[in-house]
Amino acid sequence: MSLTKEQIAQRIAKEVKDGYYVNLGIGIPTLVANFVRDDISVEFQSENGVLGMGPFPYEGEEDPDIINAGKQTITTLPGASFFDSAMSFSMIRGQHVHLTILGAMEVAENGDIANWKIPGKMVKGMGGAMDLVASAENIIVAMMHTNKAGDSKLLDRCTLPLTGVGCVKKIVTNLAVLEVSENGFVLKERAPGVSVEEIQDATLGKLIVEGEIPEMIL
Amino acid sequence: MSLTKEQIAQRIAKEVKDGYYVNLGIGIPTLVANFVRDDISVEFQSENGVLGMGPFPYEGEEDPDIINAGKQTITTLPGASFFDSAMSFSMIRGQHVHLTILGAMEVAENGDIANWKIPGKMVKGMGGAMDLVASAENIIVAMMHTNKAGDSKLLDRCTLPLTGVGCVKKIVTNLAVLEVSENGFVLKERAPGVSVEEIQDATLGKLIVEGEIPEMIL
Amino acid sequence: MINKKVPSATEALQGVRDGMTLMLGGFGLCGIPENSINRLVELGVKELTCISNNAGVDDFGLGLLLQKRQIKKMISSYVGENDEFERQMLSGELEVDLVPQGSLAERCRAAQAGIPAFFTPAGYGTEVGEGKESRDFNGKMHILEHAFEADFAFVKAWKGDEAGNLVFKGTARNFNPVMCGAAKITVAEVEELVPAGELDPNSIHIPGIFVQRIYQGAAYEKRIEQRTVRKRQ
Amino acid sequence: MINKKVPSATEALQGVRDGMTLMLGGFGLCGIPENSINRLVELGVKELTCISNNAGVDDFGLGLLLQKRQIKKMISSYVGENDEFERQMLSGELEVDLVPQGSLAERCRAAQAGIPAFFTPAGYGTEVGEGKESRDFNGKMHILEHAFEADFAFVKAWKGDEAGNLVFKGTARNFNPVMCGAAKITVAEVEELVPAGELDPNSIHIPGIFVQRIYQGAAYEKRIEQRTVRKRQ
Repeated sequence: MSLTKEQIAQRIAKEVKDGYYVNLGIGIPTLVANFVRDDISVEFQSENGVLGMGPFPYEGEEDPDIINAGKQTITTLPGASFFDSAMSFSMIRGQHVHLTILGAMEVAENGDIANWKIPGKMVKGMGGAMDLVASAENIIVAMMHTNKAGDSKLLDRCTLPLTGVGCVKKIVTNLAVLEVSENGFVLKERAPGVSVEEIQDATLGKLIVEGEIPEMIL
Repeated sequence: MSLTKEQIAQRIAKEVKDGYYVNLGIGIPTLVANFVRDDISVEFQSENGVLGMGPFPYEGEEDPDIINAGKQTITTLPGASFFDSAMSFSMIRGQHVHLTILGAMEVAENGDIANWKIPGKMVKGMGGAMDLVASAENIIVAMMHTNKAGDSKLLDRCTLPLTGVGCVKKIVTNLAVLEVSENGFVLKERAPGVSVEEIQDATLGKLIVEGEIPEMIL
Repeated sequence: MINKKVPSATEALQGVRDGMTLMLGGFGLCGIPENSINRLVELGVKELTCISNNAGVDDFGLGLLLQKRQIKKMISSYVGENDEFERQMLSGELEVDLVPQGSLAERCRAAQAGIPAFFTPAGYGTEVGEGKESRDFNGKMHILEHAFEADFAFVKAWKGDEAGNLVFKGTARNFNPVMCGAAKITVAEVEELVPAGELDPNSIHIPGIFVQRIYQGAAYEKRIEQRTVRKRQ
Repeated sequence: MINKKVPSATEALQGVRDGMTLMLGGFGLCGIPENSINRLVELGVKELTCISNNAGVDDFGLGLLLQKRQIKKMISSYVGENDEFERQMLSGELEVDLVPQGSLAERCRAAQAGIPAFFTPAGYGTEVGEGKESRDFNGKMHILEHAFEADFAFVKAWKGDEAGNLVFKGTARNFNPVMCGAAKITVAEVEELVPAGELDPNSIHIPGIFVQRIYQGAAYEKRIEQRTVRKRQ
């Protein structure tokens, strides 16, 4: 049974380690914050200029001057700080942020990622995604294994305009956990009840299956 | 009669205009602050990280955390600010400082300046001088016309290692006010009682004398 | 103290003309120079090139300038949330140059700092890197990006003093500080304008040297783009 | 909140070894990491390369490391005021790389910001520019300067919290902020270490993400290099 978006986030939360500064993209990645173990210390960075984000404010306590990169009103936790956009991207480009979690339209077996532009459709822009993927040492892509048309999003080569080259290290989808190796996507875990064959069928890029593939533990 | 160092500073102070941010080097330039008209608004920047420098502190009020680029204890005026070294040189390199006044060992008729190194002698370093001369739109050199050996410091070509190329616009010495043009040093003013011939004798680089040269008014 | 205070947006925007390149602070609708934008609408200047992370919404922020067809070109990182923008872009009326957000910030900061160009990994191997010089540093490819050039920068701060010193609040800081001093003339509007000496010199985000004109904004709507809250238990 | 607090300089300097490259904040004797320097002397690590605007005086600051011949190379903008320095430099024991002050600061900041290289006009046409790539931008020549690489950065702040957030005081700020996050490990010593949440998030000069270890300095001498005063009238 394939994972829900919440479950994808839940599985990714296990990749968040004590002491990590983490940048979460919009969509599934945002949900990861809800599942991080509370016995570890993690700080969330938002590229519009805040470190140490907390939960949404209580009704009536929204401050228009305190938002996240999704333009949502937020709160901050003790130890938080605000800074300008240049310093924010110093954190990202300078690899001070340990982990970037973001969505994608396509990922290629060489680690290329496309998540910002569909030719012929309205292009909203890349925001901070190109800086994030080009800089982060540790990028996890959170996405559905296939698109709405049922086509695989894990390809031998991206067909859409790229966001970054050779940068994705790990992918968590509704079907599987995969790592990007020199030779292709290495299948590491299956969603509970999902077979290797189902994953193979949904993967257009080269899938490497070595030995027994365990089911994920959420 | 040639000018004293104080008088050189006094003459240069006339070049400081209302609304100017000014960086003063060590030595004669530092004295300029004492002679700026008090009916104009000027702010002094020190490259170690302060804008809006005031006078020295009263005895007993020295703060080791508040110094200028000469490492002297100072005070600040209302409207002052402190900032880091990168931002300080953003002000300088970004040409936000309007006027830089500094000393020199040699100036060449093409505007080259040498003021940081004498081969064979202990070299202390250029400090911020190379950034200042390479960046400033408006540089005035304050110096004696000749060195202690009596040799001219206004040359056709610098003999010492350069601090910057083609950057000096104006020179105020104990003998004269000169501007650097494409063709050489243009004599603009004489120190009171100093003749054009005396200035010519003390100038090794090409001196351009056009028309009557007025005496400076201090 | 060099006094930068002007009475209002009218004086602050003196000299803005058709065809100019403007920088405008803010992220989304947060920290945008509301009063300067309103004045730009009043002035009716046209053919503007605007460097701004976003393009506002239909009826607020830069959307107001788009409604009146005052913008020729946008240089931004993200431009959703705006139907009029989309219409003008798809019809070819509006030119759009999309720049990665970090490069956008750094290109402003480079202009402020007198750095004409710098290398960044962002955009290498993508459309953004096409036609740009690229180079390997420590085994990683980078592209050369250039400082922006602009005529006016319009920024919004929380507090400011007559010397032009600025203090920002929360994430309304964003692009505002990096645009100060990045254009020929920087105009700051503030929620509260105080006499010189009232701001702690240690806590000033942008020293007045980067600001040519400062004025107190007449009013601030501070519209929230995505109101997200949690229920009290 | 990620806790960066360590009990003392002993723990903060764990891992410092012979031959490493260190960044040290401060301008003259103002804002130098006194406690970390003292600990470096105690550790007796040798063959150090030190990136620091100045080299202290004979018996204070980096002069203490020079006295014990712990420094192999200095990368600085100005190194007067120190007889032992002069002796070692003239005898060839000490290697010295002189860098314009603004380039020194920007090369630190570039390391912090993940910018591998940038163009600056400083030093063009001088010894500093020799052997470096140069290029014309807008009719002015610039040279390409590279980000520093360092193992440890030692900085000193006025206040800090357990999350590693730093606030500096007066001109003791200088090079300290630009070195934070510019080395593999940044060690901050502070005059006052407070719990997370006590510093205003709006007034933090350096967010804790740039700092790996923070400790309260045991004592501060804060020696004044040039005491200049005026008489009371």
